[in-house]
Parts: sequence; structure tokens; C-alpha cells
Amino acid sequence: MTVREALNVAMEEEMLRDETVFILGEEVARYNGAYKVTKGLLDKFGEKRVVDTPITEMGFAGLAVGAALAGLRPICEFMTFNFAMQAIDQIVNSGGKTYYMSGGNVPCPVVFRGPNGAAAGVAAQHSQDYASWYGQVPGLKVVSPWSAEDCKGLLKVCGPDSAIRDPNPVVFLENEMMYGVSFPMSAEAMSDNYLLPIGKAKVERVGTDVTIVAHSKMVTHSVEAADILAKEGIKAEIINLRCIRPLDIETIKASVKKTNRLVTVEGGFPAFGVGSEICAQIVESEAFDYLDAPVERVTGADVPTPYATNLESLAFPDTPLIVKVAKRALYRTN
Amino acid sequence: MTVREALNVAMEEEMLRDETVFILGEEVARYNGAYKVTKGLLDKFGEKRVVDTPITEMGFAGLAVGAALAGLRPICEFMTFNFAMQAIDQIVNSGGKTYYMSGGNVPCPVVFRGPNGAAAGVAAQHSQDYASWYGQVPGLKVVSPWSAEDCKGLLKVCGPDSAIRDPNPVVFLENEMMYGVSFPMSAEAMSDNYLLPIGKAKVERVGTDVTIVAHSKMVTHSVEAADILAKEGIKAEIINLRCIRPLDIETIKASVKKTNRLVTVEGGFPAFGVGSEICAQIVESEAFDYLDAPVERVTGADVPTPYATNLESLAFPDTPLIVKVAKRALYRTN
Amino acid sequence: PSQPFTVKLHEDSFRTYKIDPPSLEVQVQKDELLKIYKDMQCMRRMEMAADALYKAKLIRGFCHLAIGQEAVSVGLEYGITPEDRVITAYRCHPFAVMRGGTIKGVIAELLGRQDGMSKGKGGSMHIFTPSFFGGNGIVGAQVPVGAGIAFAQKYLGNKTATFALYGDGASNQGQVFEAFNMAKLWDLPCVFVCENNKYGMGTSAERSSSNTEYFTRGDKIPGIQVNGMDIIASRHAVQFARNWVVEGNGPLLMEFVTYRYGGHSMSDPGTTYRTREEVQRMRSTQDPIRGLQRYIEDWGLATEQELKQLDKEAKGEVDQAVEEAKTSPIPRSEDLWTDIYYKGTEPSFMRGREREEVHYY
Amino acid sequence: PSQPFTVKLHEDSFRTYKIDPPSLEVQVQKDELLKIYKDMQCMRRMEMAADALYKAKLIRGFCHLAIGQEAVSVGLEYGITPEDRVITAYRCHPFAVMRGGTIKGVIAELLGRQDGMSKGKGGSMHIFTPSFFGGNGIVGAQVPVGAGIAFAQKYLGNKTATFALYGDGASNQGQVFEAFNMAKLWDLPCVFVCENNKYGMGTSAERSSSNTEYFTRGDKIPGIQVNGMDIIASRHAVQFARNWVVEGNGPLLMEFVTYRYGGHSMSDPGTTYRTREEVQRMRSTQDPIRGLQRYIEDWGLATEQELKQLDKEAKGEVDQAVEEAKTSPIPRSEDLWTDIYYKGTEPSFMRGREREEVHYY
Ligand SMILES: Cc1ncc(C[n+]2csc(CCOP(=O)(O)OP(=O)(O)O)c2C)c(N)n1
Ligand SMILES: Cc1ncc(C[n+]2csc(CCOP(=O)(O)OP(=O)(O)O)c2C)c(N)n1
Ligand SMILES: [Mg+2]
Ligand SMILES: [Mg+2]
Repeated sequence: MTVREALNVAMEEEMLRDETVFILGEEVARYNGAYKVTKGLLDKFGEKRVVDTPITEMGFAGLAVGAALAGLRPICEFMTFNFAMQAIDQIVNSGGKTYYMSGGNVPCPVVFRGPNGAAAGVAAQHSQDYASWYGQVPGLKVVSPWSAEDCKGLLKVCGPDSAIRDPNPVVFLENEMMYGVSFPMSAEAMSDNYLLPIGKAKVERVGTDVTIVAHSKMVTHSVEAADILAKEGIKAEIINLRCIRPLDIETIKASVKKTNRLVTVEGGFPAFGVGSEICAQIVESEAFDYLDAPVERVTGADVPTPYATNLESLAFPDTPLIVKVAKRALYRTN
Repeated sequence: MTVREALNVAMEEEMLRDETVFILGEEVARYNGAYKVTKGLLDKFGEKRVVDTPITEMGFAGLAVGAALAGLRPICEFMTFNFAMQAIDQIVNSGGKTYYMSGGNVPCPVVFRGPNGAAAGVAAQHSQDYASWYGQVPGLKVVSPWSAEDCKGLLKVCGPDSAIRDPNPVVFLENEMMYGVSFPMSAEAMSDNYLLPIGKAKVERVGTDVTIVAHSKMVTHSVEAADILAKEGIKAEIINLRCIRPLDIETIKASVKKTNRLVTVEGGFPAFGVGSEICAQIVESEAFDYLDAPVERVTGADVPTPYATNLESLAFPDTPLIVKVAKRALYRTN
Repeated sequence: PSQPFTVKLHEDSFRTYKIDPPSLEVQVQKDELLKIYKDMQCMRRMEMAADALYKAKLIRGFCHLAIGQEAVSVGLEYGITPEDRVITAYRCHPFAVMRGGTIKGVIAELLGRQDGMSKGKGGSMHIFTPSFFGGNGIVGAQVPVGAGIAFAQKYLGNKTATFALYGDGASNQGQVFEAFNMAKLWDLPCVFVCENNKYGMGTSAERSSSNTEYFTRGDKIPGIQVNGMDIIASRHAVQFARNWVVEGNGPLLMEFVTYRYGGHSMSDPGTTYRTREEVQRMRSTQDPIRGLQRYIEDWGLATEQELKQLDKEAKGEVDQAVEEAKTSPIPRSEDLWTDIYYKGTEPSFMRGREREEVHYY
Repeated sequence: PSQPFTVKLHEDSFRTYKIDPPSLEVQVQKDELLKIYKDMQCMRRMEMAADALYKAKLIRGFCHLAIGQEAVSVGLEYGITPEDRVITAYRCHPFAVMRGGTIKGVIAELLGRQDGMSKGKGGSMHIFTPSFFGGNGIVGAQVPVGAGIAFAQKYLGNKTATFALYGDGASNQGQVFEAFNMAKLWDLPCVFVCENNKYGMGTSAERSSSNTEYFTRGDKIPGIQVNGMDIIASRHAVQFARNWVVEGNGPLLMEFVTYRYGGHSMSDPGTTYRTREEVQRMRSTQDPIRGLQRYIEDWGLATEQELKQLDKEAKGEVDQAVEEAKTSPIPRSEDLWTDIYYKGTEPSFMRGREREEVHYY
């Protein structure tokens, strides 16, 4: 099942279960989604529940928040999260803070989703990764899935208010380059009641020599790197973060205590990023004493994303780079 | 001289020097500024150069960017940076990225300034600290001054294009609670040619036992903490960051090599914050080997800012907390 | 109960845009008018109490009072039903009370106490009830949120309306136009209400808005301007607007022309950008409570004496609410950690200001 | 040089709002018309070349072509002066060339080469010249930026205009209205140009905009709607608009009714939300180049043969530009680090993807 299908199925299942779940966003209905994530949903659920909006991000994000305050379960698609920057005040200040400011009187069960981070060849304004920005805000939950299983199990947070479905504002950061990628799915994951808890990372690959923590598309590169490292006898443990907030530091700490080496991998800008926070939390914790090498951060380069292929490829991590840094963490050189 | 006066004088001096410098923002002209930072400038320079805008942050931030692209030197005041969240796309995508995307054809010498972070008793939507968000973006320079000297010397970046005045988009993060605070000013700092380089931190207090790095209002608390620590024979070195981007890691490293202990202090949310990044950069550097204790982060609490005084005071660092954490870094308890 | 009777509003009570004005004949009723009178007095007294408490340094931060604008909040409440929804900006105290809150709850909130309507966490700008969605601090942001509430009403098939209020200053925010557009495209039962009190902070309407006829700024959306200093006209217009949107005609713009007597917030003396004479003139010629008083007396519904009695009751109720609010305890320290996430869905722990300050759920 | 002569435009060339329409009598001139014709052909050929290069996988990412909309870009350029300023969104190639760029520079940019107008760093959406401010990727964001350029023109006392272009889809963005309001308040010499090509991606104008008469959406700002498929009407209207704003009348709204033949971008076939017939009908009845060809032939200014020759020249120039662009080298790796900050004002170093990838300035 592809990531795209997993997202699509997750939404369909929730819409079947709960009448109050609806989707809004640019081109989600008649066009079947700019990236076809909502394909077929208009046909299945009609215009009432799959709503094409004008290009007014701030407006429709605010509208989604309002609908959530008033009893609906909106899934608000941003064509990409770059455009959500126009709406970020609504997401953070109206979505993320109202529950607290109201002393718990007004919950806001809204999901904001769409592709985040760089796609291929789309240059500076269309390539930013907002994981750490949203991740900074108490009141929001922030998911950054990698696999089809992740998407199916975690997007279900948009479901109705049984205890396990999340009634908080959720920012769900997909990756355009992952949409077409296929993953095997267990029978369990195919079930329409498959749910994953927000805030738990997944160990995708067990290892003993070095811990590599990544999220979103960087998990792909990290797994590839693990394969290469394995050929050299290095057993990397790969942690798929799945969520940025809450950040599952316990899983990382447990791994670090075992491997004594930590490499973080992300596609966003280096400064104030996911890797920085993981590093700081590890350093602050008892796991610090287990570190046999400095924490290594692999990140996007500190440059606005360039268009030209050769420059772009210097701006984002790839598999060989992760291999190189992981080896450095092990004080090994090629 | 108060911080408010320093900012005011800096703007006046630059407006005198360069006809293309102008100020726009809400209530900057007739009202003399919501916090009186622009007091008297309308009288001195007239409506052409001190422009009251409607309450349309995205619009006037975009307008400021356009004016900068077309040859002016706008100083764009946000009543607070909380409201700049509505305009952040213009700051980041139009202001911060155009120079790169144009291959260096179109510079954007604009200054966005205003109070950032929490004021007193203004609750969740009016209290956020955006230092790390803006600090993440290559293409922007981000200043977070503390003293009157900082303000006067660093705001001059809005001046004309001699080599020393900065022709890049600058985000200048003031603090409302500092506006009324007075600082002694050296004759040098009073001169109308006093300029400070963007990207250099200042050692406010020399010490040998522990390094405390802070920015903005937290420098006040850190200096106070240093006084208390001094009474117990602990010599804290206080680094006033001054700038968030570029971040002067060299000054911090040099200090850590001397003191072997590092405490970071900021008023923003803990996750993906300034302290996290400093910690990560120190861990990555040769200074790591000099650390005799884990890096300690003192931050705002991970909660939307509450209104009630007692809760609010639990949400932000104060002097005793810094003392406590600094002692912990020295493995000392009271 | 008292008998309804018909009165005729002043000719200049309404102006409209792309819609016929409501009739000027209005049914009123003694009991209700006296109740309205009392509510208006309560609202004013409450704001005056807030003013005093602020000056006594018992309230901090921003505090925006609505003295002078009582015909809007009270008129709105008397024109709608409990199932309708209201949302506004930070100048929210009277709405919060009228929409099911209490004066004590508002005052306690301003004092930052446990009995505050937001448990002391929201303060002056952030107060909510089941039918009132705040109390929002970001100018203009509440307007699309209001459209979203109306969206939910339509989606759920409720025959109810949302009133989304904003100021003359806020009217220029782009997202207000975005909300207009979506509401019109989808015929949402939303009344967009511009509370035009002539100033946004220190900026007069003419200096912020290229068109100050706020009721005409919805393009294809019809609009009505109302004398927002006349409580009877205000309530009548609200009923008219509610009907319009509930009957599926799509959204409506509504402008209340009103005035705030005080400064923008407690830190603004309110006298640098307008003359004292202007304020004085408004107070003495347009005051909405005085206006209602005159109606009541002219129509022989109550004597000055009887109204004075209501004033006294209002004052008494507010005084008592203040006293009660003052006895409410400040929040418990643990409450720092509640209400960030929905109860039962919190992360396992959250971090305080340093690594040893950790709250486990 | 050829002699000017007067022609009469079609009655339905313009519609206006709060302003008298321009006269339908227009002066034209053979040489200029032939030059315009050639430019339009060049623009179309350039876009067709981009289409082919994209399909050959030599161009990546988003690529938005303006085939069908040539009367806007070319008409604009012939109606303004080099001192005027233009800004638009991502559908920017023809504007970039007309405003002082080169076809080679645009193609090289699309190919991501050193000779690209943005040195290969911007790609299809981000191309600039000294009088053209891009090439912007965030729908609507260019509009306040355009107002700011006009603000600078007025501030500096230049008697020049800025044309800020946006689409029918973009027209609903709130910041567009914010820009309108400021421009009107301050009488900025800004022409807000809605390039209404009937669709924003797959959403038709009616489904995105509660008012599709885009020239009337400026409230107090007058507006003019132009047949954007008629190059002569387009240029004439541009001159008219330029005069209006340069003479201190404040801003103007201008709507070009036009059409894009291709999909929204290269990844959109452009046939799911509109019929093939619709596209075919537009091409065969409204094509702006054909239209000009007909004028030229009707007025006896050139034969079909002579125009064919110009077509050939256009094709030749574009082909050559493509070949030259292809020979341009890809950017040097060090160029990753240039142009982030103004030369000479960089930080002392910047970080790459891991701690050993550091660039020192
Ligand atoms: C986005 C945003 N910008 C600025 C402010 C600061 N501010 C608070 S109220 C206000 C004036 C609003 O005026 P108006 O909309 O007329 O409402 P009124 O205060 O008159 O009720 C301003 C500028 C804010 N809270 N939010
Ligand atoms: C803020 C924002 N939202 C969404 C997008 C994605 N997007 C790019 S172009 C486009 C359609 C714009 O339509 P229109 O304004 O009519 O211009 P046209 O493409 O027809 O020239 C959309 C939705 C974007 N780039 N920016
Ligand atoms: Mg007002
Ligand atoms: Mg279009």
C-alpha cells in the first residue's frame, strides 16, 4: 500500500465512522487533491463533506478551527505546509491555545495535514520543513509519519471522541516524495480499527552499535544507510520518530543506553531543529553518561533551497552522508 | 538611557542620515507608538516618513518588503511579534528568500522590529517568543538585544548601504518589559556613529566557574544570578547573545573551555529553542571535551502562557531559578 | 406579563446595502425593556468595577472595556436565541456575561482566580461560554473562526446563526475578506458584525479604512448599518439579521455605529487622538442607557425613581460579584499543567523551566 | 518609420467600474505591431520550448506556462516604460523576458544553469530583472509587495507606476484586500492587475470567488475590465491605467480576461475540470496571436507570408536560445553558499548538512 493510499483510506474510514468528520482545502474535492491524496472522497461523500476552498489559507484554517470548536472534526488539507505559513497564526493561536485559554472549556479537535519539507526541484519558497516550529507549541500535537502504516494508524486521530482518538489540534506533516512509495502492510494495519498512539516512536531496525533517529523521508535514507552499514558489520538501530510533539525521548534514551552513539537525521534547516532538541534532551538525561561519542546531527544545509539539481542535492541529507556520519560516530573512517 | 530611548535615538539618527529610511506600523506616528518607542519621530520627520498603517500585518509587512526591494530602507514595527505571526510568510518567504532565489539580483534591506516574548499578564496569545523560529531561517539576520547599548548599536543596521550597515532583512526582537529599563551609556555608545556588529555576543560579566548564556530580558536575570552566585564565591561568566542568527558560538565555546560548565537561559518554550541549539553546537564541537557537567537549559515552561500571576511566574525563568541551575551545573546544592 | 406594544424607531436607525431595510415599527414590552435596562446597567457597572480593580492593581495586563457600547452586547443577546453562537475579540466581558456567564465569573477571571470563567488562565481577553467563543486576542482572527462556527451550524442542519464581531480597525484584516468570500460562496448563516466605535486604538476609522461604510464592504454580501447607541434599534436589527441568515439567504454584514467612552485599554487615556469634547458630546447626547431610559420614561413604563432602583440593584449585584470573586482562591500550582491537552490525552509528561521541573500526567 | 494611424477597438473591449472607460480609438503603427507580433510569437515559442524540455526531463519541479496569455505580458510591456515596475506570481517567464531579460536567461534558469537569470537558484517560479520583481511562489503574497514597490515610487517622487499581477484564484487572498486598502488610503501609483484566466488550478472562478467581476472588487478603487485576448485593447488599457495612477489618482484595478491553454502546471493535464471543447473553442476563436494576425492582415500591414517569416524568426531565436542555454554549465558547488546574505555581510561561516560541512566566507 502506498503512503497516499494509506492516508486516503484512513480518511475514508473515519468519514464512514463519524458524520462530523469532513475535509476541506484547496483542490481536495473535484480535482481529487493536488497530490491525489483525497482521490475519490468527493464521489464517496459528496460536496458537503469534501469541500474545495478558495486560495485563502488563513481564512479556511480559521474556518476549520471554528468548525472544530463548534462540534465538527475537520481535516484541513494544506496543499503544502509552505502555504500554511500564511495560516500559522490560526493554527497556533486559535487552534493551539484556545483550550488552555478557556480553562479547558473549549476543545479544538482539528487536523491540519499536507506535505511538509522539500519536494524535488521546487526551490526556496516551496521546500521548508516546519516540524520544529509546530513542535515548539504546547497545545498542538505534531505527527511526522514515514510509512504507510504510520499514516494509516496516526491519521486516525481525526476520528471521533472515544478515548483513543485524539481530541486536540494535530498538525500532520506528510512528505510529497513519500506519497508514491509502497510499504507492505500487516493484516492488523489494514484493519479499519488500526490506531497508533501519538507520541510513540517506532524502532524500525534493531541494532546495537549506533542509534539513528529520523523522521519522515529521512527514515528511508536511514534504513538504507543501515543496510550499507550492516555490510560492514555495523548494526545500526533505526528509530522512526513518528511524532515531533510529544517527542518520544524515552525510546531514544533506551536505544542510546544500548548503542552509546546517536545520530539524528532530518530534512529541515539545522538551527533550532529536531536534532538539536534531541541532543539537548539526551545531554540533560542520564543517557548522557552512556554516550561514547558526541551526538551527531545530519540536517538540511543552512541555505534557502536552491533549484539546480546539483545544488539541491547538497542541501539535503542522503544515504551516503548518513553512512559517513554514523561511521564517524563510531570513530571509523572508510 | 532607557532601552526605549536607545531605540528611538537609533532610528532618529538613521533617519537623519538617510532619506530612504522610514518607519511604518500600527500606531507608530500619531500615537507615538503603542509602547512609545517611536515617540516624537512623526513631529521630527513628518507623515511621509512615519507611517501609521491599518491593522493588516501581512499587508504592511509585504509592503515593507516591496519598498525595500525598490530602494527604500523600511523599519517595519510590529506592535508585538505575536501579531507578526500573521505576516511571517512575508518575512520569511518574501523578505528572507528573495535575495537567494534571485541569484543575488534583488537585495531586501528591511528591518522588522517590535517587542517579542512575554509581557506581564497578557496570557497565551500575547506572550510567545519567536527567536528560534526566525533564527532558523537562512537569509534572515535575527537580533535579540538586551541593553540600551545593544539597542542603539544594533538597530543601526537599518542604515544605508555602507559596508558596515546591514543590507539584509533583519528581525529585531525587543522586549516590552525592558523598554523602561535604564542603562548607563558610554560616550562611545552615545555617538551617532556607534554601531555594533550583527553576530557578536558580548561577555557582560567575566567569570571562571560557569558560563551562563542568555538573551534579551534573561540577561537581566542572569546578571542578577551572577551577583548572588558571587556572594557564594561562584564566578559566573555571563554572555549576552545579542544575536540569534548568526549565533556567536565561538564566544560561547571560548567561555566553556574556561569554565567547563554551561547554562543557557531563555524565555521561550523549551523545545527546539535557543538553548537546544547552543547545546547541540557545543556537543558537536571540541568544547564538548571541556564540559564537566551536562549543559543545562533554563527556559520558559512548556505551557501556553497563563494569565494568573502565580501560574505565570511558574512559566518563566527568574533569578533564583538560574542560581539553582547554575549551582547544579557545579554539582553544588544550597 | 406586560403587554406588547408597537413603537416607531427613528428614521435614521438603519441604512442598508443590497437589501431592503427592516421596518421601523417594533414591538416592545415593558418587562423586557426594564430587564434590558437593568442588564445594560449591570454591564456598565461591571466594566466600571473592572476599571477600579485595574487601577487598584488587582487586574493586570491588557484590559479593554466596553463602556458606551452596551447596546451592542445587550441588544445582540436580546435578538438571538441560546442556540445561536457569538464570537468576538478581546473586548468581550459583556458578551461573556450575556451569553450565559456570570459577572462574578468575569471578574474572577480578571483577578486571575479559580472561579474565573477560564479558571484564571485566560484573563480579560479570553472568556468563553458554551454559546460564546471568546474573547480572542488576535485582531481579525476571530472572524474566519466565526465563519467556521456558522459552517458547523449549517453542516449539522441547525437553524441557527453565528454572529462574528470585529472592530472598525479589524475590518481591514485580509482574513475578514477571506471569511466574507467563503461565507458567501457557501451561504453560511453568519452575520459579520462590525462594531464601529470610530477608533482602532488611536487610529480613527478614516485613517485605517479606505471605506468607512463598513456595512458596504462585503461586496456581494448585503449589509445593514445600525444606530448602535439605540438598544431597541440594535435588537431589532439583530432579529432581522438572524432571520436573514437562518432562512438560507447567505451571510449578512452588520455595522453598529457606536462609541467607546474610555481609552482603548486601561493603559490608554484615550484623549490624545480625539478631543475630550468629542467624548463628552457622545456621552451626553448618545448614551445608550440614557437613551433607553428616555424611551421608558416617554412611554410611561417606569418612573425615574423605579429606574434608579434598578440602577441600585445593578450596582449591588456587581459589588457583590466583585466581593465574591475576590474570595475565590488563586489557581493551584498544578493547574499550570491542566488544559494544555484534552484531559486523558496528555503526553506522559511535560517539561517546566528546567530539567527537574517535570510534570507527569 | 511607419506612420501612426487610428483604429477602433471592439465595443466590448472594456468594462469599467467607478471610472469612465478609455476611448475605443487607438493609434497604432505598422512597425510596432509587427514587433509586437514577433514578441508574442517568441513568448509562445519559448513556453513551448519549456514544455518540451520539461517533458524531456531537463526541467524539474513546478513549471507554469502562459500559452494563451501572451496579450497580457506583451501588451503590458508595450504600454509602460522601463522605469515602471512589474511583479507577478510564478507564471512569470514572458514578463521576465519582456522586462529586460532574455529567452536564453529564462531557459537556462529552467535548466538550472549558471547563465540562468537567477543563476539556476530560482527555477521557473523565481526570475527577476531590475524592473521586474519576480516570479513569486506564494499565491497572493506578491500583491502587497507590489504595493510596496509603488510606495517606494511615490516616496522617491518618481512619476512611475507599479503593476502588481495576480490570478483569479489569488484574488481571494486576504492580503490582496489589505494591499488595496493601503494603496487607496495612501494613493499609491499601483495598478492591481487580475489576470483572470478562468481557473485557479482546477477551480473555476465561480467556485473560488463570490464575485467574479474582478475589476469591481476594489471597493472604492475604480476598475477596468479588458479583453485580455486582444493585444491592442490590452496595451491601450495599460496605457490608460498607467496614466491614471501616475497622475496621482490613486490605485486602479485592472482585470484581463484571458485563458490558459495548457494545464495549471506541467503536472496538470488541464482537462479534468474543463472540457477539451472549451479549450479548443478558446484557441480557435480567441487566440491573441491569431487576433493580431487578423488585424495586421485586415489593415494590410503585412502578408501572411511576411508574418510566417516572423514566426520562423521567433522559432529560430528560441531554438538558438535553448541551444545556448544548454551549453551553460551547472552552478558551481560553492554557489550553494552565495546570495544567502548580501556579499560582504555574510556570517563568518555557515553550516552544511553535518558538522564537517562548513562553509567559511
Ligand atoms: C493582529 C493584531 N494586530 C494588532 C493587535 C493590537 N491591537 C489590539 S486591539 C487593536 C485595535 C483594534 O481596533 P478595533 O478593531 O477597531 O476594535 P476596538 O478596540 O475599537 O474594539 C490593536 C491594534 C492585535 N491584538 N492583533
Ligand atoms: C499561498 C499559496 N497557496 C496555494 C498555492 C498552490 N498554488 C499554486 S498556483 C495555484 C492556483 C492559482 O491560481 P490563479 O491565482 O488563478 O493563477 P493562475 O495559476 O491561473 O495563473 C495554487 C493553488 C501557493 N503557491 N500558494
Ligand atoms: Mg474600533
Ligand atoms: Mg487563474
